[in-house]
Amino acid sequence: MSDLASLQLQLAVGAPLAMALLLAVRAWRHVVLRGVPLAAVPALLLALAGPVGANAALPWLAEHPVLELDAIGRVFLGFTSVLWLVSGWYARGYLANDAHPARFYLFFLLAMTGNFGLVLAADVPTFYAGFGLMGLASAGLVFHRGDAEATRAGRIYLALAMLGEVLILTGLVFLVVAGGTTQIAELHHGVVSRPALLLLLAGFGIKAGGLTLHFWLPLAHPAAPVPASAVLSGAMIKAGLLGWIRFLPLGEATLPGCGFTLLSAGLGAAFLGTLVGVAQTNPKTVLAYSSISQMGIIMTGLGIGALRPEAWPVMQTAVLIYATHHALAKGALFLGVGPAHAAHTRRQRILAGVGLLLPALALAGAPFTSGALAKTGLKANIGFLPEGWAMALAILLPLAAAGTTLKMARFLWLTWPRSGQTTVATARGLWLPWLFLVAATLAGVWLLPGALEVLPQKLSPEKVWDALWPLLFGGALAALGAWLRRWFSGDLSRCLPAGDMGVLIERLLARLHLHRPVKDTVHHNHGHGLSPAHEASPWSPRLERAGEFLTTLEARLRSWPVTGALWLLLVGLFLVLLARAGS
Amino acid sequence: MSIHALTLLGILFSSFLTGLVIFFLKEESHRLRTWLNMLGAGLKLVLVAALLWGVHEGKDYSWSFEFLPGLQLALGADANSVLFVTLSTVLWFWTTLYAVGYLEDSPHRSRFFGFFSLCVTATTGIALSANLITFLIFYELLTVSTYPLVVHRGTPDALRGGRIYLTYTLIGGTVLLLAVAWFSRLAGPVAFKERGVIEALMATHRGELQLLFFLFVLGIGVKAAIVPLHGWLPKAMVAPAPVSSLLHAVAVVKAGAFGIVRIVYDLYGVENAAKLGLLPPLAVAASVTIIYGSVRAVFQDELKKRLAYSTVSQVSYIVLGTAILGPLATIGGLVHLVHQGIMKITLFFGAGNYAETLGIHRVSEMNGVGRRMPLTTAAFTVAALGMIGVPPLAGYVSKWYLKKGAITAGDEWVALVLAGSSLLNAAYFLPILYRAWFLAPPKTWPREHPFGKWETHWMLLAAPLVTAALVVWAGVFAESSFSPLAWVKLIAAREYGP
Amino acid sequence: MPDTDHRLYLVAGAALFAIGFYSLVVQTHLLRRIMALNVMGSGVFLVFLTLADRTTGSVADPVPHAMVLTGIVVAVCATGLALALADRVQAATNKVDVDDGPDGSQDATDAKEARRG
Amino acid sequence: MDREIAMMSHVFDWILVLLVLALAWRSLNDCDLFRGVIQFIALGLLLAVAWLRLRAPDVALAEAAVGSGLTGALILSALVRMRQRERRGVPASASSDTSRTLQSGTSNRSRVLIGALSLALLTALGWAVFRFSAQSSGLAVESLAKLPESGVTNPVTAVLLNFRAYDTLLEIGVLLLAIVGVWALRRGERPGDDLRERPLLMSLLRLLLPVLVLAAGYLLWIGASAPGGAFQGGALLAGALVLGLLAGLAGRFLRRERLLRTGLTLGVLVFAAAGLLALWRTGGLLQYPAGQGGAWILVIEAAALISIGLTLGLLYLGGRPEEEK
Amino acid sequence: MTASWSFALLVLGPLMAAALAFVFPRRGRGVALAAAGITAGAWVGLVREVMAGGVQIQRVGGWSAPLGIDLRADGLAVLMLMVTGLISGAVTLYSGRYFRDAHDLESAHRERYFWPLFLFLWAALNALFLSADIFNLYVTLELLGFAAVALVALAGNREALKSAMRYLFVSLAASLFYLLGVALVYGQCATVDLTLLAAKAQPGPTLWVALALMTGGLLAKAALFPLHFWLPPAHANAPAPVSALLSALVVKGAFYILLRLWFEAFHSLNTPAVAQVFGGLGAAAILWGSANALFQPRLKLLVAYSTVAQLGYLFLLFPLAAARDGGFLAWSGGLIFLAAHACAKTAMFLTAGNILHAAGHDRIKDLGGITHVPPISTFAFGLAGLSLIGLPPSSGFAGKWLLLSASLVQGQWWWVVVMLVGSLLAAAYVMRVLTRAFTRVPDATAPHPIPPVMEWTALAMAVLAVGFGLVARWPAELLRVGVPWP
Repeated sequence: MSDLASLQLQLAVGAPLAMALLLAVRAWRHVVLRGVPLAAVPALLLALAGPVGANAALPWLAEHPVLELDAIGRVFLGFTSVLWLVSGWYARGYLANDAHPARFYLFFLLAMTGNFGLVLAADVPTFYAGFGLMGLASAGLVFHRGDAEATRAGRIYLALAMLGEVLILTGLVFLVVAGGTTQIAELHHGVVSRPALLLLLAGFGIKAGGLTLHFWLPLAHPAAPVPASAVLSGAMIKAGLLGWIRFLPLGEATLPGCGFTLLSAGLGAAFLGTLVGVAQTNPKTVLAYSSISQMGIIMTGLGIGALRPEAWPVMQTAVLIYATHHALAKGALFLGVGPAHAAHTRRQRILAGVGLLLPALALAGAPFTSGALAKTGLKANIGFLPEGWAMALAILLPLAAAGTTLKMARFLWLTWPRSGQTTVATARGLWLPWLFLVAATLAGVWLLPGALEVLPQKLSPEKVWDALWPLLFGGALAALGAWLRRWFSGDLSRCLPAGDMGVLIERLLARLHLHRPVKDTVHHNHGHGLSPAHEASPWSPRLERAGEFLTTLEARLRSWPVTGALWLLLVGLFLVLLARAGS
Repeated sequence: MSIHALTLLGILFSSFLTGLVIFFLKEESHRLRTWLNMLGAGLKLVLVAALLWGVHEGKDYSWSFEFLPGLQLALGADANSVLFVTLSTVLWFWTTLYAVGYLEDSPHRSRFFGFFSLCVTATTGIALSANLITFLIFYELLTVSTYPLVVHRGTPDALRGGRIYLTYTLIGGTVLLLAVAWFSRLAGPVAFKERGVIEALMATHRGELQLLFFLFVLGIGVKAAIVPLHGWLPKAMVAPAPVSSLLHAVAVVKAGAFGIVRIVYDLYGVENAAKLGLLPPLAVAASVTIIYGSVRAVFQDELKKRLAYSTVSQVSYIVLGTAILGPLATIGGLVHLVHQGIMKITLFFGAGNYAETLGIHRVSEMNGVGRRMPLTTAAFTVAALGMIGVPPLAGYVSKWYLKKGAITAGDEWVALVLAGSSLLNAAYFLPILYRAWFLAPPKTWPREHPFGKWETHWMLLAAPLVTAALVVWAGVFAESSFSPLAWVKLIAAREYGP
Repeated sequence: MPDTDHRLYLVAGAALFAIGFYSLVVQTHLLRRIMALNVMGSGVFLVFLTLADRTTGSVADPVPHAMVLTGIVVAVCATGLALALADRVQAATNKVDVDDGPDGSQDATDAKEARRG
Repeated sequence: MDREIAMMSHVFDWILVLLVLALAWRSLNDCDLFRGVIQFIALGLLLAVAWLRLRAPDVALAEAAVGSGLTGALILSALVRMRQRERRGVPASASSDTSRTLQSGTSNRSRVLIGALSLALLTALGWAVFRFSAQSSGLAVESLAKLPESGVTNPVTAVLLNFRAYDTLLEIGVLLLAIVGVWALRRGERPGDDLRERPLLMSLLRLLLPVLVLAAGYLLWIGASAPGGAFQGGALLAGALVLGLLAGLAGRFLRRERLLRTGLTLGVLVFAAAGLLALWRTGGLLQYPAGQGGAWILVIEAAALISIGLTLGLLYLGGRPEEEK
Repeated sequence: MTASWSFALLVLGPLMAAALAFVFPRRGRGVALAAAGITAGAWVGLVREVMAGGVQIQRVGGWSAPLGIDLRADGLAVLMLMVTGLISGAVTLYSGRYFRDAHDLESAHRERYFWPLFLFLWAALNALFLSADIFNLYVTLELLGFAAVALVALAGNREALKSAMRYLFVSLAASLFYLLGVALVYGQCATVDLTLLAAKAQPGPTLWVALALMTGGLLAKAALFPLHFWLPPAHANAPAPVSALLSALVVKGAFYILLRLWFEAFHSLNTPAVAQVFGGLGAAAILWGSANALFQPRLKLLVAYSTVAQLGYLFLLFPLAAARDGGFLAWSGGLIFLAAHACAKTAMFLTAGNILHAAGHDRIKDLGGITHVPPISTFAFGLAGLSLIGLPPSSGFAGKWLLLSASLVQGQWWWVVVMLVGSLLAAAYVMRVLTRAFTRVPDATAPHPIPPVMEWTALAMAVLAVGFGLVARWPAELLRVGVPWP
């Protein structure tokens, strides 16, 4: 079992890497371009059929096993591989007439390798290697369009990604030192020191779009091409989540400080997302903000797990379900933007509309959808919280759901396929992968192991009402907003720009003129030609004067009277010394 | 004169003799000169390989010659020196190849390659020196042999750079001379020994030893470009690319770092140094350098100046490694000695290629250079990512061990410093990569040299690619039995005992 | 010879030496300086021969005599060489001293002008 | 009786010393250089008297002939040459006329300083000199004891050519070096007005020159036993040569350059050869074989005489005899 | 037996050669080469004797010390003879070609008179280093002085003649000071032999005055700081080989006599205070010489002032060598430094000669791009500079290292500071010239070709200046023979 399984593991990570390297060889390039989606297939097969507990060790790399598939890994691998497969497939069509497809696919495949690597990592170095690779490669994706907005977004994304990586590495080192081993499984025996906890929280918080560290997300995701933003929002954002799950000692120790930070940050992110998201005009930015709020909700789940270690096993399944649901739904929505813009015929428009509506509803947590399932999972465990928090959460979570519904309405309003759209892009290759993803969103969540037990409670009437009233309330708010829209035509997004805090930071840096806007001026250097050897006097003026003084003094020494006098003085000096010593 | 002594002398004289012969070659005899260069480098490589294998088998290599009553010129090959000599020999081979290609039609090449070989002789001398006085002798020889290289072009600013370089290094040399004289007065003629030679003196001469350590660090710090003393490094960037790569990756700066390693491990012994309370200030100095170097690098528009400041900070990683008690940090420091060498030399080869082929010297001119010279830029990218510490490249390995060592030794702030500096590394390397790959190239390059089939002269291309491969090999195969990391673990084991 | 006379001659020798040195330093004319050197020499020889004359026997100590003879010959050689050189100096510089101005300022101007030139 | 003689000699000494010091001061600080030179020559003669007074006849002879005679002649001829060049060269503007004012060029302030310091030097010397013991035989006893072995009876010649022969060898070397130096520096010109037109003087010279040569030979011979010797003989020979030059008789002789150079180097070569020969014979440098001291000394002295005479004579010429080819 | 032949040939060889060179002017070079051969042979014989049998004494004329003159050869004398031989040999080779170059009558005359004067100088030096009699030292000093003055005047230009005149006056006055001192010493101790004086000399006003006078005279001849004014113009304006001889050897002669007086004859009078004064004057010389060297417009003036500076190092020997522990360390260090300086200075002056020969001038400012001119000479100048600065592999370093350790052992740390500052200043003025080698002047005038023998002799001396450091152990052993104090 072991060598077949380890082969599968190696293939899952190796396939995209091998294809990325093949891209460099000009002869193989066109073959790879066509086969990009296949790169994710081994990972998907592994996720679906792979034996749990299989591990692969690369002897020349390190003695102990490097890759391993465990329960959590399987779930993450599942939705991640689906997303990468669909995006790859979608990208083939989307980038048909792009200027630099090879460069995009190179970064796409490298990011995929990194993602799978970190999910399957068994030891800290491999995890960090995957994390780093994914971070940098995804930056390439953000930069891909190359216009000013993409460059700005890319730079911020890169800066934050690097900061995150560095914090994580330092935190991991603390863990490894405390734990005495680099195997993730055995890491938690030692107690996690305060600085390590802080570092890991902040590091993964950046990736997962934690409250104050999220401002790169609304800039980066929209700037990237659609398939890239789908993967960014869907799969890569979850890496932060996976990091927390793997490295924070959830379920082993009560972490009051960490728990409360997660709870408050999560709730803050949820409401901030709604507030700013609604004001946006670009649909992808709206989706980005919705990701922030969704991740906020997941963070609350983690917070509960940190506060009540005994609640963690249950919470874990709820979090996993929620993560899968959000990944697939968000992916579907992002991919839907393309076909929605390009829908010509009425039939296409209806299909696009339905395609968008279903994931939106799921996301909003409409009953009988994966969203509802995920939300009930979360709500069911609120009981574990100390009473004050339980009460607050009971109210705030539905409100958050309402906020999400509001954002979904806004998104649908912006992307609803209107008649008479004349877009040049023929979304020929986009429909199929998108629809496949929509179907996966609807069906996928139910396949998860723990999901089915939750189903029976779902059907009771009060549960249905619980899921429904936030939806209605959100819809009412949306209608109110649309109505107000007619009087108040100002563009809200100017006063609430995308990337809110990021803009503030940029202005601050500009004032300190640390952050030089990208200058493209080309200075013509004077080359290393023969600049005339103008002989500036080698000495600075002060030294020159000292030279003058010395020469005159020397000349005076040269005169006979002075020399004669000095001579006799010298003889006298020696005489005196001899006499004094002798007597 | 056993075979072992002959190997040592062979290593030293293979470059020295070729250097002398080249000095007197006429300018036009290109072929002979190139042949001689390559022969010298090749011979040295073979001998070093033999040495490496010998030391691995535990054979003892030593040679000594008493040139003054009570003063010995002694060469020896312990684990530390083999590490440095292997690094410098391998990189020298490729730098020579590169230099031959780079200086294709410039004047004074006999003089250049003469001093070039002298410089490497001095470096190998430093590596192989077994006692303090020999170290000092080769240390000064290095200063003298690198000066003509720095001012090779003869332009006024080259001369100014040279003058500044000399002022720093000569003053440093004088301070070192004072320290060596004083130390040998205290401890008699001093041979480098595994755990230092000052146990006896610890009790009586505490104050004096501390002052001496300060003098040593001051003297050697000039070459190791520790912050207050680093002024010459960016100024020495006026030298031609092979020289700056030699200076930065292999010879001068490494000699400085190796000097500090020698002082801390083989003269004082790291436990004694800790007992004397010498390591924290050294660690602080190194950290200040790391941060300062990186911050300055971010704002340099000239590519070579940026690389120079990055060297200032990278070398202090090694010093930081030595300044933290514990085998892990030592491993981190020493392995970075090798990794920084191969990474930095690749960067400089790249910079040299850009300057030579496209005539660009500034980062702002590097738009779309990846498209015009994909292979060089690929090598440059690998090295840059390595410097940032992206796994699985070489830089990551050394930073990993440094951080682990720092944390085990209990000074967390060092880990934060390393984190901060990796960030800053990214801050000044990633924009370059971004420009190279993502921005469109300008219509015409400032001074383009078409080199036929390949993107640039084949020699100029081969060198960076090989060193880039080395970077990847040192990183990926770090854990394997035959890699710089493995050798460094051997050193750490010997230093810290069973 | 009562010793008072020796002291007289010894002091005279010392005086000659002092006068000679004084003139050598103060006088600038080449010939005066050459004569001053001869006078200093005579002073030394006077001291030498007076010390030789302190023998109790009938004959004075011959060793100093030989030394003084050698000294005289060396002195005359010195004078010959000095005069020839002085003549060449006057021919080359049209001046009869090598002092270049009252306090050797001449050389300072030379040096400065050389540096500027 | 001897008390009066002592008192008389005491007065004589005082007079002599005062005269010497006065002449010395005047010769060097006299405003007129010509008068200074004359006083310098007088000083030389008085010193010769002093050497006699101090029982040093050999030195007195040398001093009279070489110290004052030849040196005086040299300086006088140099003075004449300088005055001629001054008149020919820049008229009266820049260069200070040697004859006119005592323009010593050094400011008074420094003159006083140097004067004070010289006085201090004098007192120091006085202090040292006063400490000398009245009676001290120095090396007189040893030298007189070893005189018989030296091969000559005149102690000074014994010291010069046997006991401290090495000094004398080097000294003759100095002589040769001086003449080589002078020849390297200048081309000698014949003395100006040719005395040939003056019959009276020429007849005197024709009589005087052979006598001088004869006297030089006599002095050489007598040196072994009485005051005299190579240096004194040489000085006379030089005098003869100078007179010859003045009379223009030596023209032919000066043109035979190779002979002239051999004559000049004869002293050094013979002395050195004798030294090496002695070394070969007896194993000690300049150690004459037992008993033959006198003969060796005579040979060496003869060669030295010729060289010294020629050298001192040609020094008066002040340069190379004539333009080499 | 062979020792006495060595003594004889070492002195009489060059002396007779000088006479012959004067008699046969056109064959001067041949005679000089023969003399060099004879001297070298004699020296080898002497060294073997000295190493085997310790101090060799030769009673000239068979008379024992007080009456006769003794020639003595101990470690110090043999080392000085070696240095003289090496430098004179190099100058012989160099001058063979140096004077032949110009074809006008003037240089032919110069060449004819160079050889006798040079051989006289060599004979004087050999006699000086061998003599153990202070009056004989006077005669050798005079011989040395006259030869040096005549050689300086040989250059014939205005500056050379003026500096030669000034040099002659100082030299004669100094010799008379020395002679008066000898007279007083003879009056007091009735002997002029160094070894006997060591026994007889007791402190007293006469000997104090005598020693003060002799030291005053010798300091003027050795051109130590306050009395150095005559040296730079003389050494700078003389022909190149002559300046080399003057800087490397002539000034060292006076220093050698001072060592003999203060460490042998009158060591009982030597006190720490006096030694510190010597050291102080040396330090002043180092700083003053180097500072002035930095601002000299002409290369030869720069090298001459560097001599004034480096002499200062030698005088540091007095305070350091007198002490008991570390005394021999300083003694050997100082003398190895003397030898190193001699070789380095010769190389520098010969190179300056080459550059003057090639570029037609030696104004440092306009020496740009001299690489087109004599690459070998520039390299030689660089190597010599290395030894002058005292950078490690060179012999200058070996000397300085011993002096440094001695001053550290004895705790006189202020000499360390002086030495280090001196080295830095030396580096400054050497680099001032060397940077010219690297400036690239577009319109460098075509250089006048230099005869190879002149370049290779300069390079040989430079290599010796550096290489000598590696074999410095042997002279250190040699100096142990007959070291003045136990």
